[in-house]
Amino acid sequence: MVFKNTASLNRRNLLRAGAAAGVSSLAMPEVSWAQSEKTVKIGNIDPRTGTYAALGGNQIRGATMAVDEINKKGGILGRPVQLLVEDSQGLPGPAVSKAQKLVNQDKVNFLMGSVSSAVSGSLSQFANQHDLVFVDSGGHADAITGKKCTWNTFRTCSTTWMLTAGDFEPLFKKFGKKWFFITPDYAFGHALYTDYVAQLTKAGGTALGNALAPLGTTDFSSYLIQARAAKPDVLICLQAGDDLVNLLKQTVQFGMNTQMTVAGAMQEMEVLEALPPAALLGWWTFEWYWNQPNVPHVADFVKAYKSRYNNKVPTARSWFGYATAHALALAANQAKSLDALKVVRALEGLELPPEVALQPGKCYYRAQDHQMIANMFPGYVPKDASYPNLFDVSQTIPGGDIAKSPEEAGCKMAYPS
Amino acid sequence: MESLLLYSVFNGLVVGIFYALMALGLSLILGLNGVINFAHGTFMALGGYIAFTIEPYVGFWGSLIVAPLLTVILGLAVERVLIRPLYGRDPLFSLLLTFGLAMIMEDLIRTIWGAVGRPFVLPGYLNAPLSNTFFFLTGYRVVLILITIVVTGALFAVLRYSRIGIRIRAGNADLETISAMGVNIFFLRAANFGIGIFLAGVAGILAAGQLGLSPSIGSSLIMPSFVAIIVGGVGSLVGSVLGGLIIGIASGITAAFFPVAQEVVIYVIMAIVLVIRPRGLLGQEGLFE
Amino acid sequence: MSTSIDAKLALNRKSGGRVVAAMVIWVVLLFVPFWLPMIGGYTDLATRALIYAIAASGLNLLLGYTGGLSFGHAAYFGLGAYGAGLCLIHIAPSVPLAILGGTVLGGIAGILVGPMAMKRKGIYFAMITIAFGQMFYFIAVRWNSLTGGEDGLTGFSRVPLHIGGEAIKLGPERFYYLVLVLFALVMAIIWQILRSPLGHSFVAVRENTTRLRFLGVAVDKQIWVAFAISTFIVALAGTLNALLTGFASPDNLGWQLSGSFVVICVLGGMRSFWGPFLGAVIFIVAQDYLSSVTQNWMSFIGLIFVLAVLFFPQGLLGFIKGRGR
Amino acid sequence: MSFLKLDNVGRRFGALQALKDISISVEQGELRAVIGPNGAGKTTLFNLISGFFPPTEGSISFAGQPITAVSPNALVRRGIIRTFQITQVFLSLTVYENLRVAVETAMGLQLRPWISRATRAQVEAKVEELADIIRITPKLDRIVGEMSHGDQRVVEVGIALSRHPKLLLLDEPTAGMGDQETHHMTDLIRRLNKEQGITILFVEHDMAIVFGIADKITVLDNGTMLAEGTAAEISANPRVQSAYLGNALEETAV
Repeated sequence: MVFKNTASLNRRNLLRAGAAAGVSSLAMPEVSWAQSEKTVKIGNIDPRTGTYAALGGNQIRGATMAVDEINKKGGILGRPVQLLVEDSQGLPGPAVSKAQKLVNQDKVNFLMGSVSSAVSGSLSQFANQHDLVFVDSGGHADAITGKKCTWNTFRTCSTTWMLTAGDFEPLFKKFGKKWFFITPDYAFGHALYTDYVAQLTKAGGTALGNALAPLGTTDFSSYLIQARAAKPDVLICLQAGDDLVNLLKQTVQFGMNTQMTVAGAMQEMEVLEALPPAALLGWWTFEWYWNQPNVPHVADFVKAYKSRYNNKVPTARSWFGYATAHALALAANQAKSLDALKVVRALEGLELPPEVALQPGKCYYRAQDHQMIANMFPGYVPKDASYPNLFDVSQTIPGGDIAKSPEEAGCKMAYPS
Repeated sequence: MESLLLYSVFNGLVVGIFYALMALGLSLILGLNGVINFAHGTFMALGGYIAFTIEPYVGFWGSLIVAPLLTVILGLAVERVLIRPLYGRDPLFSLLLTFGLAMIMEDLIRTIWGAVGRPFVLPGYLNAPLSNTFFFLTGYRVVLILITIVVTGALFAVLRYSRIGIRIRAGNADLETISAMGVNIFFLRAANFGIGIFLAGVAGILAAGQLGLSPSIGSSLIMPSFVAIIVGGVGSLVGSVLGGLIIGIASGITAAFFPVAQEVVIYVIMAIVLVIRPRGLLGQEGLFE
Repeated sequence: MSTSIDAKLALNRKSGGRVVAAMVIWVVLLFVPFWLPMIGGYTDLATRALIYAIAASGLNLLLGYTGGLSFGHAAYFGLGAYGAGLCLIHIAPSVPLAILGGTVLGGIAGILVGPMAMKRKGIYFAMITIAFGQMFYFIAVRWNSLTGGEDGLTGFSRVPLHIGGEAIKLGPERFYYLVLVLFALVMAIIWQILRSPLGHSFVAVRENTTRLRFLGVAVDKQIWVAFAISTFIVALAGTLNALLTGFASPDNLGWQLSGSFVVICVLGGMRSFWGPFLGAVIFIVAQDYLSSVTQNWMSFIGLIFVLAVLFFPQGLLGFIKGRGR
Repeated sequence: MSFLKLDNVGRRFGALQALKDISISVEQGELRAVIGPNGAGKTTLFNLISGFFPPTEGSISFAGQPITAVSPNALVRRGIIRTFQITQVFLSLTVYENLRVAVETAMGLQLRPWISRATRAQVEAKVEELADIIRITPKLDRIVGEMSHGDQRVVEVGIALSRHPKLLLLDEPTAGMGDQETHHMTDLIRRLNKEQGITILFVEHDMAIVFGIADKITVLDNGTMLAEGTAAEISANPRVQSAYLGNALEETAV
């Protein structure tokens, strides 16, 4: 069902709405849109409260900074850009309510944001029903740019597959082939687990077991005892956020870090910050890291960010927000239009300029599945790590080398006629 | 397999201790003050955060004493200003008020200490496992159990032997008579509320060391505490402790063998108790409530 | 005798005023899609307010009229939402069927939980209803294969209504009118119950269970019936919410939502027919506005709770009526 | 065959023996007063007869049927209705609404979400009839909680009447009332007994009322039965005089 929302701003929809008005006696007169066209509005839905508040906060900071830069450089189509931030609480229900508000009341031109995959999925579905461009900045589930891909949804952060492929090889080669998994019991966790196991089996390793822990688990000891009994070479922890903090702390409490290698897929600055020194350990993948000494523009960006935000370094989340907002502006300016389909066409294949990409090599939204192809940063937490030096990147792996092809990802894109 | 069972019982015991401490405080406040203190969980979180803040200055053991007392001061202020006007009114109102209070306090905690979880650093000697076979017996877990035994024991001693304790118990049974005997029931209620909050504060610090701190840690522990009260028996303080330990252990065992049901199991236990023994394990039989 | 006649006349005048007020409310509601966008609102917001008004009115039948303090009614709201979604996904793509299926699922759960919750009264009843609500919450979170777990249930939408061979798409405005019709239906049902012996007995339960019990009335049965009816209505609201947002998620069953329903009733006036409606409008608009303008919106919503309890225990309508007296 | 019969009834609460060895028989149509000092066990006696809790010893029968340990609900259906020492009415409702819900539940309508016009008329007629009996028609629109204590007790009697009681138990019907209200209530009790033919058992402290209207009087003291008989017999009973009446007369004198 695609409802032609009369409130949408772009011309194509307006024409459609005009045509639909003849059919539907309930179509409302839309008189006020012309006045509100002066600014270009980007609706940013991110969690400011709830479990993901820290991650969401940094995405918002990145996006805010990007919008200021865009406005300094002349905005979008010569018009000023406004970022409207709404709190999703990390829950799909409030997120869609906020989307309804942004679209119907504030009449935003684009939607961006999201940390949790659940929210990304519901916003993608919502945006699709309203013919609106949505860029998922931080929700990782494969399906967003895979089986459930839509013509109007893009994604800046990587896929779960890329997160696992980023550090699979170094781990497997360095530490051994018997692995045990502790997996958060929801879509994101299941996906990471499946992806790791696929690579592990292919390489000739064994998954000794998988303990499913519900989201929000605070006490992981029952899972740790299972892991300990299995005597693996590598203990893979797939939790995120506060859950990972608790898991790592308890891993150290039980002395298990001395018996096996603790590792995982995604790791974030926000999580490492919350860890007591004793639990700072493990092999992980970052999706972006502030310390890239030889890459141009990165130091400038970090400096600007730090002076703006209380001397905190930007995190991968900051970069997601930053890159997403810039990408929307670049695409709209390139398309010379705010029309959803035209912006989508411009985003497809759009390569981020170095001052936005802030990493080596090519960063672009792949045209076939709308997935950003950027680098992965596998590495480890060094001994005696302290903020902001909480991670050592061992290598940068170009996303193009490890990402599934659009066909493998299962994306079949259908565009509106 | 045996060690898994042993372990999961022990693990459940540790979780049950938090439920029991929370349920004990809730139960005290429920009995004498007639208030379902929905903000009990956030008071607990507050205790943990205060300990986190003062720990660098007074050390772990110092914070264990100072932080609950600071929490109690705030609790007494809340009791005086917000809850006292509601005594004698429909319990709906105090429930709603503490519900709103819990939202405000959680938000304030997030504003003050940040949305990111905070590490609560324990002294190194508490972190190590005591023995290699029983690796789950970390020093901290043992200390946690000992502290709980001491605190609970002290509480029951106070209730049994001290003047205020005897009055609290009497007031719990019959507030009118106590009041007619010339006891200042406003003071008694405030003192009782303070004791309840003290227990929450202690639980908060212990939980901070075991589980870490996050703004929403309180709300995840308060629901099982309600169940503990219903299972243990309304009006029975020993019942609340027993209820907390039972559901803690039940959820610990379920977590090891059938993890999908580890939360649901405590509610199932509650439903069973309600059907076959509505007054709870140690509850008083009342004809009409 | 003359005082009695005067009193009756006054009563008639009062009810005359009420009829006019009700007419005004219905007319205003009827034209929401026309005037709301003009003042900067959007139709979906009004739909959400109506859905909450349905839920709160249903809860208030138990809370305000029967005196049963349930703090777990979001469970039935959520069950309604999941029921609707599952019907659309697994049974048939039909909106009326989804509404019916979800309502029945939530209502049956209410019928089953009621007798267990009623083993205890008053404040303990409240605690038990909270706990049962949490039970359904965790079932929804953990039964991944059926409910989608933490991510919620997605993959359904408001399929067009088929009436007389014609497919009618349910855009925001049409869906608003569908919800409005159901809101009117619910208000009519509640109105009818309140003026019937059943409703009179509910109020009597609230006022004095001892008296009623010694009139030979099985009080528990009356509370059970009130509980069940309220859960059916709340579940209906849940189905509509699922259709509004396009999915069902665990927070539809959470205790935060249960508390919101109660505060909506208190805010508007628990003893007033239109109280829950008024409370819902205020609450939804305030929440929508506050959560956009401040990161600390939770504090403000909490403050609404505190202020409502301390200063408007009779609710806004009760407050207005009290001053008029 | 007596209408209400208690045989060696006793009730114990833990160690406390509240009532012991009570044997009472009340005839149909009788107006019986129960008197005794505070703590004599009068309310406990009412609680036993109305099924609030069962006796621990002895048996009770009503209209030829044993009713020991029968639930209050079932007793109400058999025609035993009571009022309470603390007035039990629906406080925030009007007199009319109080009587209406009583009539509706008496007609077994409490689960009906709608009723026919004829039934509604029937309910209204009964409410008016009740109001007429208890003489409260002019105050039908008043909120009961805002009325005087005496009026509230009258309403409570009206509610009890809705169930067509065969045996009416009134627990201190005139307690705390002024002269006018007391007069109104005693008049009501007498009319109910004589005109409606309802057997009435009432607890009363005011000896003037007791001796004025009761057919027979039962005297309780300290959980046991002290005496039973007509007003003349009781006032002549030396045990009653020494144990109770003397005190009571002194009290009234003060």
